[in-house]
Amino acid sequence: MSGLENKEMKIVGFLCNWCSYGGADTAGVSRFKQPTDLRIIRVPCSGRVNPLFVVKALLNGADGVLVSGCHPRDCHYSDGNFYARRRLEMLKRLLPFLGIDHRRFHYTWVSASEGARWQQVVKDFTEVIHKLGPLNLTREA
Amino acid sequence: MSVDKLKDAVKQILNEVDIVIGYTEGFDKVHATPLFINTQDKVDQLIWDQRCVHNLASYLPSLKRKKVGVIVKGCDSRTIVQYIQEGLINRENVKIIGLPCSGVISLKKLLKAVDFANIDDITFEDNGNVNVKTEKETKTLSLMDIAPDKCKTCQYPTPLIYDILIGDPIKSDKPKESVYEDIIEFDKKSLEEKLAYWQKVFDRCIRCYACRNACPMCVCQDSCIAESREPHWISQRATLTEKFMFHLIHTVHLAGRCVECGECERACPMGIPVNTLKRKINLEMKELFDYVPGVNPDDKPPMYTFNVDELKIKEHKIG
Amino acid sequence: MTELGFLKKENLVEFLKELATKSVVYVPVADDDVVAFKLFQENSTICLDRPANIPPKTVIFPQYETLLTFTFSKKEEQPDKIDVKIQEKMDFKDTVIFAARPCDAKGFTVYDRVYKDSDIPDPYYVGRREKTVIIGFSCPNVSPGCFCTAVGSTPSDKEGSDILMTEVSGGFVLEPVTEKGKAVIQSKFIEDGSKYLEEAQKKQEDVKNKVKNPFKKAGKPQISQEKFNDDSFWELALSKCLSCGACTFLCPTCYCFNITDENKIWEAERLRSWDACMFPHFTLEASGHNPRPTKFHRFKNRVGHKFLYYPEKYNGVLACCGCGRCIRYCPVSVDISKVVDELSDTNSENKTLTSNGGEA
Amino acid sequence: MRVGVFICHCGNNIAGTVDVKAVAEAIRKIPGVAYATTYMYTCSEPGQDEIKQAIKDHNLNRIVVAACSPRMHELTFRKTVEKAGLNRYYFEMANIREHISWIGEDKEANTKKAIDVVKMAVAKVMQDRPLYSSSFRINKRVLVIGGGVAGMQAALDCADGGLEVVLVEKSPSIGGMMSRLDKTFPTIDCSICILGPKMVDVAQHDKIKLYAYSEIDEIKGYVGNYQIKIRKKATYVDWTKCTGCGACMEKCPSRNAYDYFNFGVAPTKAINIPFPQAIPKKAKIDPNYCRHFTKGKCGVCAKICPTKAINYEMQDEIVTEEVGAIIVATGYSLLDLEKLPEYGGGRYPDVISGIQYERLLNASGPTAGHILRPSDHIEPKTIVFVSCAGSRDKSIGIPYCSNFCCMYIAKQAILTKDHIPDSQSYVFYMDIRSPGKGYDEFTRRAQEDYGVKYIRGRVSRIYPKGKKMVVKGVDTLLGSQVEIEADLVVLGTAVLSNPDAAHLAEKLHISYDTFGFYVESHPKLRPVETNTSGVFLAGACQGPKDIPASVGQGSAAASKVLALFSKDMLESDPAVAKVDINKCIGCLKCVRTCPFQAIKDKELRDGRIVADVIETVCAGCGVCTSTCPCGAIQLQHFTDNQLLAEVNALCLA
Repeated sequence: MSGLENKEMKIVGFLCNWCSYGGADTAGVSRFKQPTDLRIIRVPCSGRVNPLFVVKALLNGADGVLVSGCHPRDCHYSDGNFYARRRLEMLKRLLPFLGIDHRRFHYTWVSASEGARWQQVVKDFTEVIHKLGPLNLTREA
Repeated sequence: MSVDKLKDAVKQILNEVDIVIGYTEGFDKVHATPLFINTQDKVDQLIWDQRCVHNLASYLPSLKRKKVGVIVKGCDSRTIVQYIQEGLINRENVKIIGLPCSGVISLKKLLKAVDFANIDDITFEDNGNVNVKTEKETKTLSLMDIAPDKCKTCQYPTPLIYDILIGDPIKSDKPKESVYEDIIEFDKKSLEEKLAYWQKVFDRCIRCYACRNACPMCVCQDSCIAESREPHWISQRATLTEKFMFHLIHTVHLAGRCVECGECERACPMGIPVNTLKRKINLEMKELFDYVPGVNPDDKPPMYTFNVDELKIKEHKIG
Repeated sequence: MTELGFLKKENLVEFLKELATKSVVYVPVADDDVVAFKLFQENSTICLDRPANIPPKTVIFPQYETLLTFTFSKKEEQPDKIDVKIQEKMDFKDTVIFAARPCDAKGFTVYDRVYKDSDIPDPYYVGRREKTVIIGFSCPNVSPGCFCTAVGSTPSDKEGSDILMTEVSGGFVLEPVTEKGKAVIQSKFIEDGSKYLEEAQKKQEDVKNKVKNPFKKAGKPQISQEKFNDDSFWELALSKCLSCGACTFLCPTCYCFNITDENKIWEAERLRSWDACMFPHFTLEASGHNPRPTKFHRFKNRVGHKFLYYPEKYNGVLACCGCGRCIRYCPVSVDISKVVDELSDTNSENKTLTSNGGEA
Repeated sequence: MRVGVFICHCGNNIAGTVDVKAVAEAIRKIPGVAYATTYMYTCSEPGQDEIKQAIKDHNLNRIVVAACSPRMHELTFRKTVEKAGLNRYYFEMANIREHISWIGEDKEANTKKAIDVVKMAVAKVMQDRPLYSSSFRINKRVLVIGGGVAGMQAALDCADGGLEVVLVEKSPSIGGMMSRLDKTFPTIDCSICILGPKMVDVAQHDKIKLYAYSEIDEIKGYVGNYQIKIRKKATYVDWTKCTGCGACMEKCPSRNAYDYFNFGVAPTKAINIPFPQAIPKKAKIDPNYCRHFTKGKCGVCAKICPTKAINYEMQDEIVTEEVGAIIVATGYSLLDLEKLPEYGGGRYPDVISGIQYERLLNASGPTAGHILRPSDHIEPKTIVFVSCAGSRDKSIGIPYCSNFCCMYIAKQAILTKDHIPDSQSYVFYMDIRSPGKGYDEFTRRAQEDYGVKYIRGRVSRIYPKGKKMVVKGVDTLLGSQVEIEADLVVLGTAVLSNPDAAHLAEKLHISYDTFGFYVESHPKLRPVETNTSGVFLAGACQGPKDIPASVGQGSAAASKVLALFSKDMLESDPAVAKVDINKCIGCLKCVRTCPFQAIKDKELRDGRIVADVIETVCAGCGVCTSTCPCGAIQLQHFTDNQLLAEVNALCLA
């Protein structure tokens, strides 16, 4: 399986249980084909995603991080994604200052019914990360 | 302003509070050090000049249950405003003595200016000249050349909040746009240059947590996640990865809360520009939410609130 | 051992390059005005005119080290049985610390009593210590906060160094202190240095006289038990303390550590990392109880350890070499020498200090 | 730690594109995994038995199932491990079907991904802690939002089951869309004749409390204990006094008020009772038309009212009701004619919508059941029906089928022939969708017995020509252009969600799709549940549906509530936030950000202030956990360490 080591990028996705995880399920049910690099971590709400999870992943070997929640106003917990939006935007703007390409981190909103949209997000994001190549922030193995 | 007026004020306040925090002479001629005054006889140890660099407001949360008087410069007063925003102090338990300030010294810059020679004496003139005597020479420097960066772009020379103001208010003559000029300039570098810079400076970190403990907004102190295993965000390895992680924890926790007093980098024994990342976020907070930390006690820190419609946050395209 | 050597200034880099062929060489390097001991490279900006921000203790007592690694493996047919292979990480290389200040070199002797010459030596410390040659560098000047002479040392103290190096016009006089040190100066770059002896001694004396003694009374400070155990003293003296670890981490004589295990799926490691008695976690117990709950208790321990407990255990020797870093780099200028002076017993006579910081 | 891992083939669904054996082998090597196997259908009864047996045989204490989405079967397997004696939170699911086997074509890559994902689940399960529910009392009252046929059915079934029901209807009368219909397909029975008695039942049921002309202002609480603020909108008529005699309506001088009930087919009075069978049968003033409000003088109704019920000073009133469950039955709305400019919608009076035509057909409608075209009140002879007017049209953002238009158009064409025997109806259609019982026969009858001409094709344009409307279209079966000069055109306008559906969804914390229809918990297996426990759906608010389906869902939702309320106590979800009081520094940022006000400050004995979670109010979003700087408040089952374990398993290992 070593042939894949270089072909695949390490992409971590944090998906809220109610919308985006469901959207990824919908994409699966609809057999919408996607690249295989992404690994999904299920969280209750995008508001649960501390920006530090993104930092942690990027520092420890992820090449890209994707966060997806319910569309604004549609949060299962009513306000969670509003907090997420502010905090993730803050991080998105900080990354280039640290010397990390902002494209390596994307946050978006995908509802449980948007299987096709999810497919597109995964395709596009994976493509971008492949273009950017591997990330090694701290010169450590 | 004569220090006598300050002493008189402190003497008076001492009748109402348990402690007054001010400055006194440090271990040598260039260092001042915080002074905790609990009796009238200590008042005479008070000093006030350009060596009074410390942000004394930082002590307030740990003294929350006491009545405390505190001496603040303009920059320090933002700390108190931010504490009020976040409900971290009881305003009625604090007596604030405000001192308008036209700049303090940066020890690091001063030492560099005299080639790290031992300084035997230092005096300050009203015109902004600083006379330094070392074993090799006597030198006159301009205060602004050896002042911390924050003083060079200071927007708040007069405290924003106080119970007693000693001395005449000073208006800032520094252009507003100058505050983040360095940040904007740094950001123009290539990603590779920026990353290499942070790798270099963070690699020096010894994780002594001086930056954290000196930071007025790092109120977690004993509960900091940099040292806990539950949650276990970070190991005790002193690798660049973990040092990076620690500084980003500090940065993210300070997002939209940093009052830019610069205590973190002043405290750092390894010369790491710890405040820069937080100031970058502040620049973004201003742009996104028109928010400046520590200015208006009624503001809400932007990371703990939201607007249903965020006018400035546009949905990002991938790539 | 008086075969004095002399190294011409212009040969310094060549000498170090030669050393670096045989050993790992650490030199004080200035970067953004911060001086720290780093691996020698030809283009290193070696800084000798002021003490490093952080002492070279990092070389022998690193900020963190992996003591052991655990590797897990399983047999196919017995998935519920895990085999653990434990491997110690003890491959230490020949090392040279170049231009350690005498106080920094002396600091290692404080460690030695605990980690090397005790009943249970610490193999990691001993391993590194024995493979390390310390080239001390007699201080060319004094720095703010220095008080080595007050704790029984001098800016040209040889204790702890294998060679003592003193700057004179045109180069450095190298005085071997140990056999290890002697071996190091067997180099084509080292000439006979006896003619520079006088100049070197004069320089050492000059600098020594500039060191300030912060103590009111001469001799070894005797701490009054009564004052030491008075809580109100600490509360007043230490109100300003931020409880950070700058003083301990920069201290050449602080040697406390923490041990943590870090797990990954297939392997784990046991780490040793610096710890500081200034941190609340240092004494936090599993129950949640903390016997040193406040910064006052913690600073009291720091002073106590250096000026009472360590001397009690090691023949009166102080665990402070007077380098002044804790004073110089304290964000709020807490001054340990002032604290000790205030604690000292005004009624009893001070004992004379010996050169190793012990009592006569 | 003895983790057992079960990798499901899901027949060929997973095993087809993931080498499940290879996954099991790789996972078996992980320290702490004591057992790893594959199974054909892990969710089947024998599959679950296999897990239980393995727990016993191999002394397993944590379980990972790699199969479909946890949204599908997490609960199933939690129950399985619980039956085997483990805490139900010692379980994790790795989604290797929806997220892997169904979306990736490369078996090698899929297998590698599956190994990673299972590894992450194993890492998480090792961090899992046992959690225990506590129980709390249920308030056995139910709120039904919407008094259409679905909501009425739900309310009646709940009330008959012994529950107290609060029924809130935003318009002045219950009855909904069905009360506007003339006849119903495929039986052609009178709509109000079958609905009327149900409306009366609702009104007279002693367990049902009806709030008509009222809306939901605020919803607080959680399953079992909701507090609802209901806004009783001002009617300017004291309904405790109004007898519904209608005298005011007769004498009201303002004759041009918009008739919401009749969809504007004809004007009504500023004070009116919407229709004769209205329940409650009470008058209401429309202040947009009432002269007292628009001109500042009139007062005719106040003078004429025999019970002195008129009150021009009336204000909205807020009342609070406490309930334990909510049924949402808010129905649908219809596409505005104006949104169809190519059909002349809104511009030509003789292009009307199906629901307007329904009112023309209705004996109690504005034309007393005579079909008179709006422009000149002449009986039309040629009538064109256009189905899919807006529906199935991506270009205007309505890609879906509106479900029942095909059927009501057939019904209206039949009724047209009954009303005007010498008339000729044409129906333009895309496909005839008539899958219900007796439905297809019904559309055939329209064509065969009533001579309705069905033309398969879309209408491109409708424009006036003299007194006629020219309908230009194409007959795709014949492949020719068609042009019909019609007297009246009826558009089967698209069914939309309610304009304020999203607004209500936000109050309910339920999700809705792109079109504003509420999203059910599972499209097949949980059609009336939402993802918010305690909130159920009925009728067209979930998507366009006809009367039998709406009634069916009303009853289904009621049965769900009755099942929920069959216990006295509910178990709380233990996956809520928890505070470590030794770590908490009392900054109370969590209190500030909690969307549910579920965190309060608490003073400890030593005077320290810490945060305190009200477990039953906490919904488990975790905003507090990502807010807390010192990690003192942790959302159970999604703690920092649990999520970090997943990140580390992927990134570090």
